[in-house]
Amino acid sequence: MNLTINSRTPNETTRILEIEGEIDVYTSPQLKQEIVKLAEGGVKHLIINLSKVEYLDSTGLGVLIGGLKRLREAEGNLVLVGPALRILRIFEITGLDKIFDIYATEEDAAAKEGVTL
Amino acid sequence: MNLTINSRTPNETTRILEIEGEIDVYTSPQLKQEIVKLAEGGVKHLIINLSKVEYLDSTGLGVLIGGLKRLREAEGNLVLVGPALRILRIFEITGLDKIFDIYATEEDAAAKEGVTL
Amino acid sequence: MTQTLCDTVELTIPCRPEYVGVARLAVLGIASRMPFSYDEVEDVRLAVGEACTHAVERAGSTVAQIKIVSTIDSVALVIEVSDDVPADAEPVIPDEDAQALAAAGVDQQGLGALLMEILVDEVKITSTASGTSVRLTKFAPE
Amino acid sequence: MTQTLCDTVELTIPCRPEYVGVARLAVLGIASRMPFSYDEVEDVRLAVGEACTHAVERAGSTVAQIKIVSTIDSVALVIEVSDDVPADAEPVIPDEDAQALAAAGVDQQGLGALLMEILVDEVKITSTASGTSVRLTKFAPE
Ligand SMILES: Nc1ncnc2c1ncn2[C@@H]1O[C@H](COP(=O)(O)OP(=O)(O)O)[C@@H](O)[C@H]1O
Ligand SMILES: Nc1ncnc2c1ncn2[C@@H]1O[C@H](COP(=O)(O)OP(=O)(O)O)[C@@H](O)[C@H]1O
Repeated sequence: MNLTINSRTPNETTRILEIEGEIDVYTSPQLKQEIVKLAEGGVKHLIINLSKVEYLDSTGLGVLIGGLKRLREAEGNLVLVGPALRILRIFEITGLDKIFDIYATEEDAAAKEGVTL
Repeated sequence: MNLTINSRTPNETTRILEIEGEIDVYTSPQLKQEIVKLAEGGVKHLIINLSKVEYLDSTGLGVLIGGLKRLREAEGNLVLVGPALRILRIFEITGLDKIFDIYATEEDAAAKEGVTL
Repeated sequence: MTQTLCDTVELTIPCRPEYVGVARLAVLGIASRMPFSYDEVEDVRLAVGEACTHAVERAGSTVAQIKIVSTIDSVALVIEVSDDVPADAEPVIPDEDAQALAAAGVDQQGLGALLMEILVDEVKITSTASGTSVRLTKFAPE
Repeated sequence: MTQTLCDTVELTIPCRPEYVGVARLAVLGIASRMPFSYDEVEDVRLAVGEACTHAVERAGSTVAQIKIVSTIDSVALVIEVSDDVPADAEPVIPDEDAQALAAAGVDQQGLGALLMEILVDEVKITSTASGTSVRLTKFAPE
């Protein structure tokens, strides 16, 4: 029942957030805070690595959608990387896989989004 | 809440049981049945690999002690291999580490018990 | 009608975010008593998590409890998630989030309800003045 | 005396072997709410498992329930494991096992009680005609 957020800075307007643990009603405010802080600090490209996320609920989806909207308005993007099948399925059954860009690896994401890692 | 018992036969009177999961009041009868069956079938040396055991309670300890007594009466032995620190600690605080022979690897156990793997 | 033997597990937790994980862990153990696949167990866990989350969001900072009654028999697992949050309480979801979600064509509550609908076989929501109850049913395979 | 805010979690399970794991999972979540180390959380889980096991062994095939009430505050986690198995019920441990254990100088019930004593800070066992209650206390670090 913990969330760990590991942040890397490949360049000034890009951040990679590697998230580990459970994104739920208890932990998602922490993720939201981080995303808002980065967006307000001028980050345009947010690559969120979900490969170590074991649980994701509707509040987590809400936070990701909120971040996506924010960054697209700033002409950037929030993309997702490497969700486990179980987590990917949650995006699929809610139709959110059509709203988010979801990539297999961080390298894929960077290449398609045109940012250098 | 499952127990899987994987049995190997290095020679006629020796068995290696690799146990995976939780040994508790629900699953320990299954382990007991297996040990009794082997002892009655003439097995003298039982090497029990605990490295994949995540949980062990007093009923599990009871089953292991019962098996130990049975095999020692038959001039054999029941030895334990590779318990995680957490599991080893349970033997230590109950003083049972002085009753059981506990080895790091199956090879150690075989060498010390004089059986060929 | 034939009678079926059933087991009951009852859990009561504070209606607060940090306790939803306790409910999910207990439900993991309960659903494992059914002949469900790993995915089906996960489905039940997520559905119960969503029901609890809905209660927690409606409770806000008021003191409330969630009661989770699970009934296990050979036919189905039925889990009833009840809270004592007055039915007219509105979910405490920050406005900007709700707006972002609406702009994306979804609402978060709707997402929770949608997930429950998809993850289990039956969802029945009952609201009275004294609280809301969500009954989730997942049938055993075959 | 100062007052401390506390949270309460209640869990009721059938007094049968296959449900002890549900209690252990819930306790894992509950103990994680305390500032305990990983090892301390495991200690509490094992102690509660032993208390439940003792109830299950005394219940044998009679229908009974175990009620686990956890009280969480800044000072300690107190978990009370109560059953409704008459206090004169003898644990159903096969004779040969008991003998083997005795021959090795231990008794299995004694092992369970010993583990509880070592794993938590306080153990209080109360038996009445209507059931047994084990209260386990683990203090927060410092
Ligand atoms: N996760 C949930 N758990 C329990 N009840 C919910 C949940 N989400 C929505 N509800 C309830 O279900 C009803 C319909 O909700 P919702 O699907 O969000 O409505 P709408 O589709 O009109 O937005 C409402 O009474 C709402 O409170
Ligand atoms: N795991 C346990 N959980 C709850 N009560 C126990 C447990 N083990 C023993 N008891 C109770 O504690 C008391 C002392 O038990 P025990 O330590 O086994 O006694 P002795 O040391 O005399 O064998 C008895 O009332 C017994 O029923």
